[in-house]
Amino acid sequence: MIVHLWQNIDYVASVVLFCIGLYCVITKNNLIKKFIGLNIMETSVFAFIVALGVVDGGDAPIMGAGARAPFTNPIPQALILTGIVVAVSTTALALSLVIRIYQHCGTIEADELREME
Amino acid sequence: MEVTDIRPILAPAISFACTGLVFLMGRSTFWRRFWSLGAATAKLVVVMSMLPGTLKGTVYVFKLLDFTPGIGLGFRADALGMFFAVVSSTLWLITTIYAIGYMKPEHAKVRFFGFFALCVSTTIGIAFAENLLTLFLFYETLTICTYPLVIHEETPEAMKAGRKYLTYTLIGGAFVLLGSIVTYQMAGTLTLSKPGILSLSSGVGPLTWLFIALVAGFGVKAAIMPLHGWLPSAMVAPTPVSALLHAVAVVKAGAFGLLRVIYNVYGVELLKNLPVINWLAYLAAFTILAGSFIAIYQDNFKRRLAYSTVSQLSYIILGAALLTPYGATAAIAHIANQAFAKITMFFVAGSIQRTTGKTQIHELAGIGYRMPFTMAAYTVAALSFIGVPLFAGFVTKWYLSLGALQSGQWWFVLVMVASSLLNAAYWLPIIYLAWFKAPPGTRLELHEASPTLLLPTLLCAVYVILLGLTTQVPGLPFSLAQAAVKFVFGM
Amino acid sequence: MTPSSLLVGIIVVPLAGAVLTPVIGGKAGKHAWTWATTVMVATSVIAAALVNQVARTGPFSAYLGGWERPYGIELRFDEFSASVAVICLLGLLAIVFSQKYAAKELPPARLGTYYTLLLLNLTGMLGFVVTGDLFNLFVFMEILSLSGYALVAISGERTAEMAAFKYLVMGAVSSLLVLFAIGLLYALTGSLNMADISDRLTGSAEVPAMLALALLTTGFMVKAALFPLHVWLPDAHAIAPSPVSAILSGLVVKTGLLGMIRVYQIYYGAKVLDLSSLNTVLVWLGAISIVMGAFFAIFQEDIKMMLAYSTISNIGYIVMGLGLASQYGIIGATVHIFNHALIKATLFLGAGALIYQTGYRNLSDLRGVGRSMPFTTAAISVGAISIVGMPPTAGFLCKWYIALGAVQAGHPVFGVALVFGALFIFVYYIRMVNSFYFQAPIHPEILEVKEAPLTMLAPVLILAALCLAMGLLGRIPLSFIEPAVTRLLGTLGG
Amino acid sequence: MKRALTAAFLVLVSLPLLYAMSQLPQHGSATSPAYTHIAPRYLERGPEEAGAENVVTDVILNYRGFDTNGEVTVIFTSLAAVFAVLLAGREGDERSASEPRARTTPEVSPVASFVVRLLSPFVAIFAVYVVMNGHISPGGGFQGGTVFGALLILATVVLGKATAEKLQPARIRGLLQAAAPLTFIAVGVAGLIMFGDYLAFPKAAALAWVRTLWLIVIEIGIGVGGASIISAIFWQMGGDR
Repeated sequence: MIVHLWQNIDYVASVVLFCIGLYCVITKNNLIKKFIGLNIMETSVFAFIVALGVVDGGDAPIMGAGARAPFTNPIPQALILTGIVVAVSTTALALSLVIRIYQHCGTIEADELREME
Repeated sequence: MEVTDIRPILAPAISFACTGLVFLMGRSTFWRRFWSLGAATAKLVVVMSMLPGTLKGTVYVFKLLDFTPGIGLGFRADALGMFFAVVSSTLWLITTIYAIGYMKPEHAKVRFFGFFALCVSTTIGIAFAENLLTLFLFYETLTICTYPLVIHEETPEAMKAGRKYLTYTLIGGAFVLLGSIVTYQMAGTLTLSKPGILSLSSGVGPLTWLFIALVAGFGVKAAIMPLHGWLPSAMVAPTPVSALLHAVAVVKAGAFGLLRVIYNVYGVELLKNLPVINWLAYLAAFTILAGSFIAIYQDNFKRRLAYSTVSQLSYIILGAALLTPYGATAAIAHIANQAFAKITMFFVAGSIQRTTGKTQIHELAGIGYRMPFTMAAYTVAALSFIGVPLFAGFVTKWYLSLGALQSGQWWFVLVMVASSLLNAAYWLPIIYLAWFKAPPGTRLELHEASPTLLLPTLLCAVYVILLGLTTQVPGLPFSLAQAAVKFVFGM
Repeated sequence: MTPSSLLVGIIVVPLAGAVLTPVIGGKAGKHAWTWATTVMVATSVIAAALVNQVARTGPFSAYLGGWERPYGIELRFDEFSASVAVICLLGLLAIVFSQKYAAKELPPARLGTYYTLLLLNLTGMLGFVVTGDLFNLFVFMEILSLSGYALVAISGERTAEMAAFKYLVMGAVSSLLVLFAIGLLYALTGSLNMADISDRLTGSAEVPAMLALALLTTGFMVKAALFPLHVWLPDAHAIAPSPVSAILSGLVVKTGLLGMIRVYQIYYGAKVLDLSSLNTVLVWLGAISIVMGAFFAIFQEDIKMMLAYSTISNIGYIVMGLGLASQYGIIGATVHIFNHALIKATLFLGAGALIYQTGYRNLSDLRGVGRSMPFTTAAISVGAISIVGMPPTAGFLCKWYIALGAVQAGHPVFGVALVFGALFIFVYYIRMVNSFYFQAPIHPEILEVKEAPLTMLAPVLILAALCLAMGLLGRIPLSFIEPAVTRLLGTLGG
Repeated sequence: MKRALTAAFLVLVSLPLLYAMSQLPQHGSATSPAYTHIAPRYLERGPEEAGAENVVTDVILNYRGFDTNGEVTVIFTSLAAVFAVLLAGREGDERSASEPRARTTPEVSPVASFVVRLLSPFVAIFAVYVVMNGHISPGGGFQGGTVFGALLILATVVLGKATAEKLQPARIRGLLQAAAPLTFIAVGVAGLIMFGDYLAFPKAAALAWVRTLWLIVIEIGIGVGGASIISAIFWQMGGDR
């Protein structure tokens, strides 16, 4: 199993990142930090999926003069392009909410907000 | 012979339409009364028009629609259902007249008459239900639409009684639902058109548990002890409600449901193999006696009536649990016998309350001189309950005793005798108080209840006598009960 | 119109409507309501045509860009996708309802955006239920989630924004779980088309497949607010504007369950794993959800908060039905997805009408409102009776079917839990009915309140009528969904 | 305490995750299902049948164009969502939310102002280049749009919102923001009408230039929409102050 893990070390890295991100989401008190944690998680999933497309020795899948096989798998890259946009959009909304919460409450610490309720 | 006919659904539909009309136009007193009385009459006519056919053995069926693939909303007027339907629609008409008089000073009359009609609609639905699911549908609807009637006063006490009522009956309903589910899984059908749809192949254990669940479900409304707790508290409702719903519709719906379970879901032959049926008989016998004992100690008139109802309902259940033709005859006939006698009593209690404001029994001394006709009706009903020959109650006791002997369980005859004595112990003192114990020094003037209260009371008392004398009244032949028994026992 | 172009239309028409709303709606969203209503009417017509088509011919597909499976994106319309009809109906009614409601309750500047987001949300759901591609499913899930978060916050209240943030964080985490699982399934099969994944998953490594299943289930169950992943739901659904609550509670949480059905379709077909342990977990969680949702609801005074908790209970029903994995159970669960949407929309829109007219939202403050708003309260009562599962309403048949499913699956004890859980739910609905009709008003002026305006009353009454009709005519949805469930379980081999 | 529990929980969760990772097809292997199932067809035939030498562009705009259609909708949704949260709320909020605060914009140094004016045309040209070349090189609508959005943001910060807004006339701003989904819908419906499938491109070999043209049209739509939305979100968040 260790051998397999070592071979798939890219995937392992994304699992570790995922857990770090989730840790931040759960434990951080500051709403922005929470959201940074979420962004770390997003990044880890994107890294995982992009890593799926890697082929040893592969080149960017752009055909044209001088291109030569093997090419990396274009599908994960396309998916993650979409994924990144989704993540950015979520972030925009989250930050807007944080702005509003700060305007209303004067704080973005989760525990202080909870006390206000 | 089965005939497709619209009348089995027309009967509940008339009451249902009446509900709508009352809610729409009920703010006008005239239209409220017009629709209530009109619908009651129309429905009685519809039900009666099926009677000749039913006596000849015709079964009217009407399948409205399918709820689910396989189980439909079906109506089926067989002898047993007709018996129940005739009793309730006759009494609806009478009670409507009474209620118009009784409810004059009350609030929220639109709501009252609207839901009143809805309750009767669902009761007929129960009587004519073609399958267990349809029956359950109306059974639950009955629970819901009696709730506004129970809490009509909107006092904290009424709300509390309403909560208690809902708690008991809804839990009962849940048991019925569970029972129906298991029945459907075992039998693959829920139809009530056959004498028994389950078979022994499902195993004695599951069948026993299923039976317990169904009995618990229907037993709540039928007020078998220890499931009777809601009935006395629900007596806070206005008297016509207590009368119709708690002496006729609701409690009889439970008893009727039990009859359907025993005769149409399980079937007599199957139940003979299940020891649990004997326990049901013992429980019924216990309830007969215990209910009467408790009744003796009640001073509130309506509460005493309530416990008497608890006791009387178990006659029906005992009769059915004996699994003999005579027992069954008693059980079915008692639906009518108890209904007419008990409703007389409630009318009396209500009339006294409206006319004199008295609700406790010890206040009734000399009441017979003030309200002689009302108390005469009371006397008739009381004698019926005690089981004096020539009155309706005697018929039941006679057949029930025969049934007990037929099944070889003679000790139930002793229960009958004991019950008669107990009944005497709590009904006769009132007669004594009313007629023979004029409070000294006061002048008793004749102060009879208003005609709308008195007429229905007397009418019911006449019915009680007729049921006792000839075992039948116009439109409710004893042979109907016998036809149902013949079907059940395959005779 | 060919079936496939209809299938595209069900997504593209509301999408075009949504992106054009700011342009056509005018500066302050003056015409936005008219426009949004028009768009939803058109979409509903398409939905009706689609449902009619699937009833006649069975499932059909549209291949976008003309690329056949698995090279392009496939839109697949099966019986489960017939939920488009409910989505369109509820969307239309909620938008109609919003005309007066939003104008009063929302900041005027946000009015146009409100309709845009509603249409986007509906687009997202429509896409979610008709797509046959796993990644496309994710994209539509994000559209509906993102618009959902914003709709919760749109009233501009402080609490609304905090509820939206909570919703957003949990929603985003769950989306990531789903995306992670999509990645895993892609790694195992090399495909994103659900049918193709199902075919190719057979015989692949068990552990990653199991992990993907776990992640998908967890992700979708967060969206569906199954206990104990429900913490975001009550605030978000209670604080959102009522039409939004109706859509969120009626439809958006259901997308999690429909997503779960898609997962089942993949895994039942692939036969790569034994799903019985997952099913056991779901059944238990469902049972706990029923009880906990009902339990918390009892303590709520706020009418919308109470409705929000009852959603958790009902999600419990559905999850339990799915977890039972028997014919009746799954049929009941699926139909309850539709029926609960109708019921909950009745309740939330009705509650919205009460709040709009009276300004009160606590049960005790609303005492006596039954006399001044008889139609609205009657509709709410029908909804209440229905959600408790009293016959002859929509809620009953599902309860009947799921309980039957429990017996069929050999776990009658869950049937018992279900039936008695429903009683528990009754406890708090009877409080509501009592305060409407049978208790003396605390605020006497409530008796002077007028009945809700027609644009609010009509949707509520239509929905209440449907609650009754779906109870009496339950055969129609039940037999409609049956072939799909038979196919689903047929692939299970049992 | 909460931290320790969370950490322990996550370690516990990560174990099955890691185990599953070890069971996945080996990283970088050319025989994994991911590489052998669909990707080969894209790589082999993408340029001819989909219209772009950059196969990633083929995938996002043609093979899986509908995903991207959804994706631009997500961006549009995020704009609407930001509006929903930040547009003027109830009374009392107006001051903080939409109207500029009392303080004046800080003085911008002439150097910064000059540099931005000088660079702007180049940045703009670069953005257009990235958009137009998405089909043959890394880049495309999103990337180019983002560059252009960054330019708008830069202009806003340094030259003021009024200047930046000139590029997005208020009359058509709504259309510009919806440009990406609208372009997709237009191309998609055109495909539906002409070739029978939504988002279908001409299939004939001779029409390769049409395919490429359509790709560019979509890229431009995405670029315009992306830039408009990014700047609008920035303005709405109060970046113009």
